[in-house]
Amino acid sequence: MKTFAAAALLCLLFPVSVLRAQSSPQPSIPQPLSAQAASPQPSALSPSASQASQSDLAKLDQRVTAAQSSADNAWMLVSAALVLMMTGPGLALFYGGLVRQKNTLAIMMQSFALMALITILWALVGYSLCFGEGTPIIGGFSHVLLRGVGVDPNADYGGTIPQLTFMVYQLMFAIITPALITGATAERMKFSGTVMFMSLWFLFVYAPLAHMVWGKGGLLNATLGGTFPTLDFAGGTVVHITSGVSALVCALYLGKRQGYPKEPMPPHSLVLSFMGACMLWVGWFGFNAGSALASNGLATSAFVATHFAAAAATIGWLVAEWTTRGRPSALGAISGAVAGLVAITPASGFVTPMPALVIGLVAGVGCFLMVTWVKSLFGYDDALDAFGVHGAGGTMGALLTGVFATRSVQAVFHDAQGRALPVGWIDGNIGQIGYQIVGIGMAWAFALVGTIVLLKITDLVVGVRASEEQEIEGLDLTEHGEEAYNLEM
Amino acid sequence: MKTFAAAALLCLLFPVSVLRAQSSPQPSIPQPLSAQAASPQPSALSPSASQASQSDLAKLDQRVTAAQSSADNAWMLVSAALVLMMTGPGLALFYGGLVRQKNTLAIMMQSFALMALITILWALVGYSLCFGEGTPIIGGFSHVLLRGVGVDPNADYGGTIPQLTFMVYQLMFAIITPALITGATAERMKFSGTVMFMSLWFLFVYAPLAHMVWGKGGLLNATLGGTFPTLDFAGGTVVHITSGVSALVCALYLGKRQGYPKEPMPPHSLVLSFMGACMLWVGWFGFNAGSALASNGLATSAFVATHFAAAAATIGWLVAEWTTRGRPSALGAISGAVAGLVAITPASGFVTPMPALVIGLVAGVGCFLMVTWVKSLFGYDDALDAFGVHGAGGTMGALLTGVFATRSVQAVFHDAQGRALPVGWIDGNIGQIGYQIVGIGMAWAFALVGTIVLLKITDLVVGVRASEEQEIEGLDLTEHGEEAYNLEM
Amino acid sequence: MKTFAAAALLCLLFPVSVLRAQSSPQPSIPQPLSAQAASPQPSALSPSASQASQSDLAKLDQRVTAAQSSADNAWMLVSAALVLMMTGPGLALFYGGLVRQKNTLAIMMQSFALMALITILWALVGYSLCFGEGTPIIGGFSHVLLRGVGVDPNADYGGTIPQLTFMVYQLMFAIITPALITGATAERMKFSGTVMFMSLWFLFVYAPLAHMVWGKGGLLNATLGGTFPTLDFAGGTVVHITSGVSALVCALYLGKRQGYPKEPMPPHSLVLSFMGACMLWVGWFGFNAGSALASNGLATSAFVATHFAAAAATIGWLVAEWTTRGRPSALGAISGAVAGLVAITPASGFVTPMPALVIGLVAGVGCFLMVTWVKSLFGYDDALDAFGVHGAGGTMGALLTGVFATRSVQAVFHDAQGRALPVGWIDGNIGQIGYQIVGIGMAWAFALVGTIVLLKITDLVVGVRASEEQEIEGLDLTEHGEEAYNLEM
Amino acid sequence: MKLIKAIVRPNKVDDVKEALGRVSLSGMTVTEVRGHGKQKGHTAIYRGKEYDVSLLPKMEIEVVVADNMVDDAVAAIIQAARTGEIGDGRVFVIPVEQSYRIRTGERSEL
Amino acid sequence: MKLIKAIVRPNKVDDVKEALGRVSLSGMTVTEVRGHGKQKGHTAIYRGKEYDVSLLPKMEIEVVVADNMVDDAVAAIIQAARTGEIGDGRVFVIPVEQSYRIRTGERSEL
Amino acid sequence: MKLIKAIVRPNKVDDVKEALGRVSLSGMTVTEVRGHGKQKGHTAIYRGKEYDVSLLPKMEIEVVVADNMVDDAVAAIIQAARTGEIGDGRVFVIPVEQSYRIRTGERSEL
Ligand SMILES: Nc1ncnc2c1ncn2[C@@H]1O[C@H](COP(=O)(O)OP(=O)(O)O)[C@@H](O)[C@H]1O
Ligand SMILES: Nc1ncnc2c1ncn2[C@@H]1O[C@H](COP(=O)(O)OP(=O)(O)O)[C@@H](O)[C@H]1O
Ligand SMILES: Nc1ncnc2c1ncn2[C@@H]1O[C@H](COP(=O)(O)OP(=O)(O)O)[C@@H](O)[C@H]1O
Repeated sequence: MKTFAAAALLCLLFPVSVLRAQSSPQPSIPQPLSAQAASPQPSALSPSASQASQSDLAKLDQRVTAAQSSADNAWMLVSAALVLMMTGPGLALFYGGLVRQKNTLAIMMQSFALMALITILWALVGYSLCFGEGTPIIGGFSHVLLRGVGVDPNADYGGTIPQLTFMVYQLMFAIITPALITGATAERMKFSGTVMFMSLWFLFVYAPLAHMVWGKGGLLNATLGGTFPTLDFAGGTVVHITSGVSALVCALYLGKRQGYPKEPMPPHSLVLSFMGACMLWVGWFGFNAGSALASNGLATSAFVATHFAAAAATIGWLVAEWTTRGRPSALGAISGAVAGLVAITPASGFVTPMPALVIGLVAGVGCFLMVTWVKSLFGYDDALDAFGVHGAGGTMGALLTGVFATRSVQAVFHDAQGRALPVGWIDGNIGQIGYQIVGIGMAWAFALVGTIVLLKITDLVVGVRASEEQEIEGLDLTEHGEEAYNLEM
Repeated sequence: MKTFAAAALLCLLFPVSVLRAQSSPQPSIPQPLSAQAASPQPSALSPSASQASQSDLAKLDQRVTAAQSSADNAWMLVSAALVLMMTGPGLALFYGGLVRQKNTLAIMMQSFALMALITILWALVGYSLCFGEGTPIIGGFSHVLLRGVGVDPNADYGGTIPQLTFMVYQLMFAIITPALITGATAERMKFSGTVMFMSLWFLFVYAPLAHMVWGKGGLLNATLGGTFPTLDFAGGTVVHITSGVSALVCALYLGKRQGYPKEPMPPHSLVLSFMGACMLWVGWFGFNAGSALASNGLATSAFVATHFAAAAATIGWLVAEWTTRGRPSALGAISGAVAGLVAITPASGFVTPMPALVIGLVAGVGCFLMVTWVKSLFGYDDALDAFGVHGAGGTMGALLTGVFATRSVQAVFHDAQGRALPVGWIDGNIGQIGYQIVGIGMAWAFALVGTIVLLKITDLVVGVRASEEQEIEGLDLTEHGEEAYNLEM
Repeated sequence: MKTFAAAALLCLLFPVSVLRAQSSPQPSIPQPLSAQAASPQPSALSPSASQASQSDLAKLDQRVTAAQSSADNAWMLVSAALVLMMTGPGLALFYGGLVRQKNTLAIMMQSFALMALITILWALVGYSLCFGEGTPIIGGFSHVLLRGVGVDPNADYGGTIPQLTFMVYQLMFAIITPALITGATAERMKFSGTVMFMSLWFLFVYAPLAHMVWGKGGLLNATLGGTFPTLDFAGGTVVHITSGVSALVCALYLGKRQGYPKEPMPPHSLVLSFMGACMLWVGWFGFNAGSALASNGLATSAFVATHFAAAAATIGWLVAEWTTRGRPSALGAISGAVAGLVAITPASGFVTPMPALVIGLVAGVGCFLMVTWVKSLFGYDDALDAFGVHGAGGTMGALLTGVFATRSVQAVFHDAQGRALPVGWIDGNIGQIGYQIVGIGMAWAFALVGTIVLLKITDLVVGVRASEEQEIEGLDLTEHGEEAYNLEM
Repeated sequence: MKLIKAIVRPNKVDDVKEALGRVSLSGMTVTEVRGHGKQKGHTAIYRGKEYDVSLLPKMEIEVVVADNMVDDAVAAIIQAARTGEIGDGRVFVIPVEQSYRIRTGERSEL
Repeated sequence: MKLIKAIVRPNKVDDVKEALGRVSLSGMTVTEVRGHGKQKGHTAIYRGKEYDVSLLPKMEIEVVVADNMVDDAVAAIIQAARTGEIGDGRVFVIPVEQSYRIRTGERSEL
Repeated sequence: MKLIKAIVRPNKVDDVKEALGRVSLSGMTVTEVRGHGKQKGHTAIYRGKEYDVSLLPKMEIEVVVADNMVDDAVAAIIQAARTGEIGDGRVFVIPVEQSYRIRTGERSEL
């Protein structure tokens, strides 16, 4: 707790020192932002001439650029909001409903605290580590304190939208990723331990992975000069494999909850989980279709693939459940949907609608097997199945992206003459599967090693596991001094 | 259940057969989608010439088209997401809160399963049946498996947005329509029966109606060459009358719930219903304003009409309740809002703000009477008032559309010289009322006959009504093996 | 109740009288709205000429204007929907969870009723009073019944979007402002009293303040010719100070709840409050970034500032709580977030990201002190801390706007040569602090005096405080004849 | 004086209340409980993990009556709560030594 | 030994707990119940359908005490729970034959 | 016949149910309660206002058994519910004078 307080103090102090840098007009915002489009602009035309002059055209051209930017910016701001909604309330409710009543606020609080914490870290150094210029493994410090991040577009990252938009959109991804891990540590990890571990994990696992896959010159980047071009449209490896695999490590490190698996630990409110799942589905349109970074046909295509995969995975899980257990359940339906959404994430900007259905079906059935069969086989206590859904689903999706990606949706590779080359196996490029495996392997390795090391450090400094008594009384009361419901009055 | 398993198997198998068709670049997506706007585009200007050339202008023109498309696409993607949100979590919560606790997950599950099921059917044949070329009654098979549905716009359906966007937007309507019916069958219909009935209903009632009203050459289409030009901007007849009337038939066919009306069956959580109603209200902006298929003034106008009608209907219901029952209730407020939203749906793109208030008021008071007075007069058990709100409200709205539609909002009809002709009664075209009645009659007829036949078939094949014991124990446990809340631990 | 019934009757009657005015094509909507962009438009080019003519360019220019408008309109419609979502379900849930179970529906119902009620008042006279031409204190009646409010932009208020869009967007602000006050009157104010008081308050406190700050020629307007240029981007004074200060007055006037502060009155469901807070956070992007009235860089900048302040305030409150109380709570986290969102509201369109963090931190710690320390010092019963968060946070934010506003974000002031002048203190204009104080003072004064007078009137006419018995039994049952949960069946 | 403790199906509470009213007994206290007996329970499955839901929802009705009212009260309850199916519940009669009305503070004979 | 069963208003639980503490009784078990008696109920209306809400929220406090403590305990409860309005509730005293403390497993005299 | 009223920790209900089953007792009624005793409570703080959460969640198990089963039942409960930590709960034995099975309407000896 001391450590946290110190970190917090730092937060309280830092801005004073950076205000000066910020207070004078930033070089990256040479024009007042409002100049762009807020008021009706004079026509570009010189009314007298009957022949259009080049300068008239130039003015018009600028206005077109502004209109295109406004259109894309509208979609990206909405997408950013949708992705934030995925964490809070989406994921918080989804997880909150799955735990026992006495730990409801504790798990929801973790998602919420990460919304705040990662935002601060992102502003300080996170964005720079992910998208600043750097090595193939990690970005540099060029954008520390968001230096140079203004309303001008950055051609590498969404050339039609303000870089600030890109920055805040990517932040939302950085928030949800660690929040996913809390599904594995639920009901027994200390809040102080969670805060410290997640901060470290964000800096040392998420940031490198994000840079490698999406950063210019990143080792695994497919379009901006990586050595091993891995396809990951919206975060199958960066978000889901890293969080899912780390979740598994956390579950193993922390050990089982008191009484697991003997005692029944049914979800305290599937209604909450249901709401959360619906919001995840809706929010995921921002996550995947937003990853087009523009409001174009690619965004639509990703939107459709996302929806189709979620639907097919729901059906897949339900049929598997109905067949093997005799009854299809609401928890099965929502779990299936999330599995499908996870699996389509890396593929969403590369595949046509029908393959999206296939990816969804595979993920639905596959994650059902992971959660019901593999988990009980190995006996680890991944409380809310963060690994079973995100780790497994993310891995399936990353592989299937290599199978189904096609240049008809996005021409990722070109030959010397600029002609589109085949992208995935079905498109004629079987070698892509190899790159996908490299990407998957890298994500697994980083997550495994990073999580063990950082958990150990956290354990030594503030401790990770709540006391037995806390676990029995519930973390809501003992860690946060609250109860989720006080219905008796 | 066997039937369902077979259908599911089909789902599992079909994609294999269609992958080949999808794997090669689709003719409808000749350009990679991403080419459209993702990266900053070079200026259209040849820098040397001082006179603007025609080819410069042509390039600029293309960019303007792209910007317009991006703008409209941004709004339409958001609208699609909003309409999905109406079903899940919106409607699921609204209905989920109104049932007794023991049936909460069962009813929510039905909405969720329809999100998945209808999506699959839509991809396979549904879109084609609704919007493929065909007869005046039903579309054909030209778009089966979404053949020919790519990022190029279809001039008939949203000429500025990718056809894929239109496809997925319309899908969301197809999802919510059968979901509305579950309000009448709540607490006593088997899940297998629901799945089978809704699949059939979607194919044989919804698809023809959607084609007739919105499809090119559809019998009732007002702008694309129908014989009886019925005005239905966002689905008063297609969505609300069909679902509401079918709901009534279902309620009558299934019979009353055990103990109805003697036993008290109060809503188990009006908090859930409240949340759901709010999400319906917000989502309805996507439903109605999105039906402009563009981000233009018409969208705004529909947005305003929608909001105003919801507000007025809330007031209408509350005043009626306050006057006749002595107290205004939260359930009354949210029921009123939904009634207003239903009634304005067909009118939203044709009326100015003040008439929208009138339509809302009428619907608020009218549906209050339906639900409190007419229902208890006839004694049918429309459990959650799907008919009382959607059937009745939809019918009122469709009629009032004929009264208040005006060319100042949308010039639907033109004379030979292209001058706008009057649209509704108040605009000078009393005859429109007649067409509205034709449309209403057609929707009622289709819904009545179709539902009886399909229910009968479903009943013979898998059965529709849950057993007495299931009903007493609750469908959550007996049909899905779950409980909504497990608070005691 | 009689009074309300009369008012309601009025609502029922008025539209008949205004239909005629509306039924003929409005002068403000000379073109059918749909003409703007719904269908693919013919290219602007005359294909034969090789030189681009001025008229070609003019056509293109119009299309660019349309595209820009569509882009901005897309964002503004979404923003309007988001701001409505802030009230319902956002605020309703936030407040609904904080009260005791027996008053849950009553408080949620107040938010919902205001969604309906204010909409009607807005259509009748409210919009006109706020944004119609008038005196420096209040607008006139030029837009009564929305006369002249059509799809054409109003150059003063969002020059690129239909005035109808601006109208409905602003309406959403008018809805949430009185709804905020209900946090102070919770659990003891009569519904009829609430309805009457809020109607009056909207007309006599909100409307003048909105006009003074945002209306053309308003006394405090910074960009459209006010005498005392107060900076308030999205409503720190207009929304939060007015509602927060009025809330304090209401709390004092009504007196304490029965048993306060001796009896424990813990929040009945922090899960609901948590959901509500998340929706407030997400919705606030529409509130603040939407206040750019366009989808430009300024919108992005406000979006980022909003998110950053919420995050920093969450951390601020949590650290304060952790330090002084030993445990950080979920209620603390969400309260902090709301405090940060409140404080950044006036500043969001004027400050860069780092100062936004500072404003958030200050508000988080400041409001924590208000709510835990100042409140118990003075002993008033501001049930849900409407004053402690909105009044105090709004005041801090308005002041800090004067400190951190910078022309690099928005060039509000210009010299004769059109060069941007410094805006806030840090930018070199210490005098702005003075104007901010004037604005704050005016808002406090209006709210204080207005609320006392209107409360007194309401008290005399229908009464404001529920009876002792009602309070004990709960307002849900006694005022609305309902219970929030009926779980036992 | 006796305390009659009846465990009945949740949907029978209203009927029992009415039946007691008919024998002029209006005071009663009702509690949500879960019961286990001969009635078979259900199996719930959450992500493959099975749980026995063998404690089924019941309502417990407590009525304190004068000794001479016991038989009438028991008969009324049984008649109103019976469906004839397994799971109908039990009635227990327990001795009560004293009874007070809080409002008046006096020892009452009901 | 006696079981004292007190049905009180929900907002009186804390007061009763304190009052019992003052006579050195700290063990107790509390249950949410709904009660019906002289106090008039309410009518709830959901979409026009009326429901009688005549079972009002109460709390049942159970305290097992040694015989010689019964009078003190009852007096303490009555004093703390009384408002004088209809609906204050009842106190019943029921004989207890044996009492065990689970932790130690031994039969206790409290 | 006796009513055995056992107040146990919430997570011990299943164990107690099993233990009673082993001595051939299957009928029982379970209620969610909150208990106060030696076990120390918690403090909850909502926006700076402190609340004593000294009533901790417990489960009350009621079993009516024939006189000769009382000792076995009590022993089974105690063994199954004991953790040895403060807060394990109590078992009370209360006399029952009559017992009826609603389904058959007849007075039963269990
Ligand atoms: N021995 C008992 N002690 C306490 N409660 C009992 C006992 N036996 C039955 N019950 C209660 O009675 C309910 C009905 O009992 P059950 O055996 O299922 O049906 P029936 O009484 O119709 O045979 C149970 O759910 C339980 O609550
Ligand atoms: N005969 C009874 N048996 C069990 N509980 C009773 C009985 N009479 C009253 N109660 C309980 O006492 C509560 C208060 O009783 P009521 O008659 O309303 O008020 P008062 O006791 O002040 O006259 C009731 O709600 C009920 O829970
Ligand atoms: N005198 C009593 N009357 C009724 N219930 C009691 C009494 N004493 C204890 N209890 C119940 O037993 C529970 C456990 O008691 P406690 O003193 O905390 O632990 P232990 O019995 O292990 O010493 C309490 O929470 C309460 O529900």
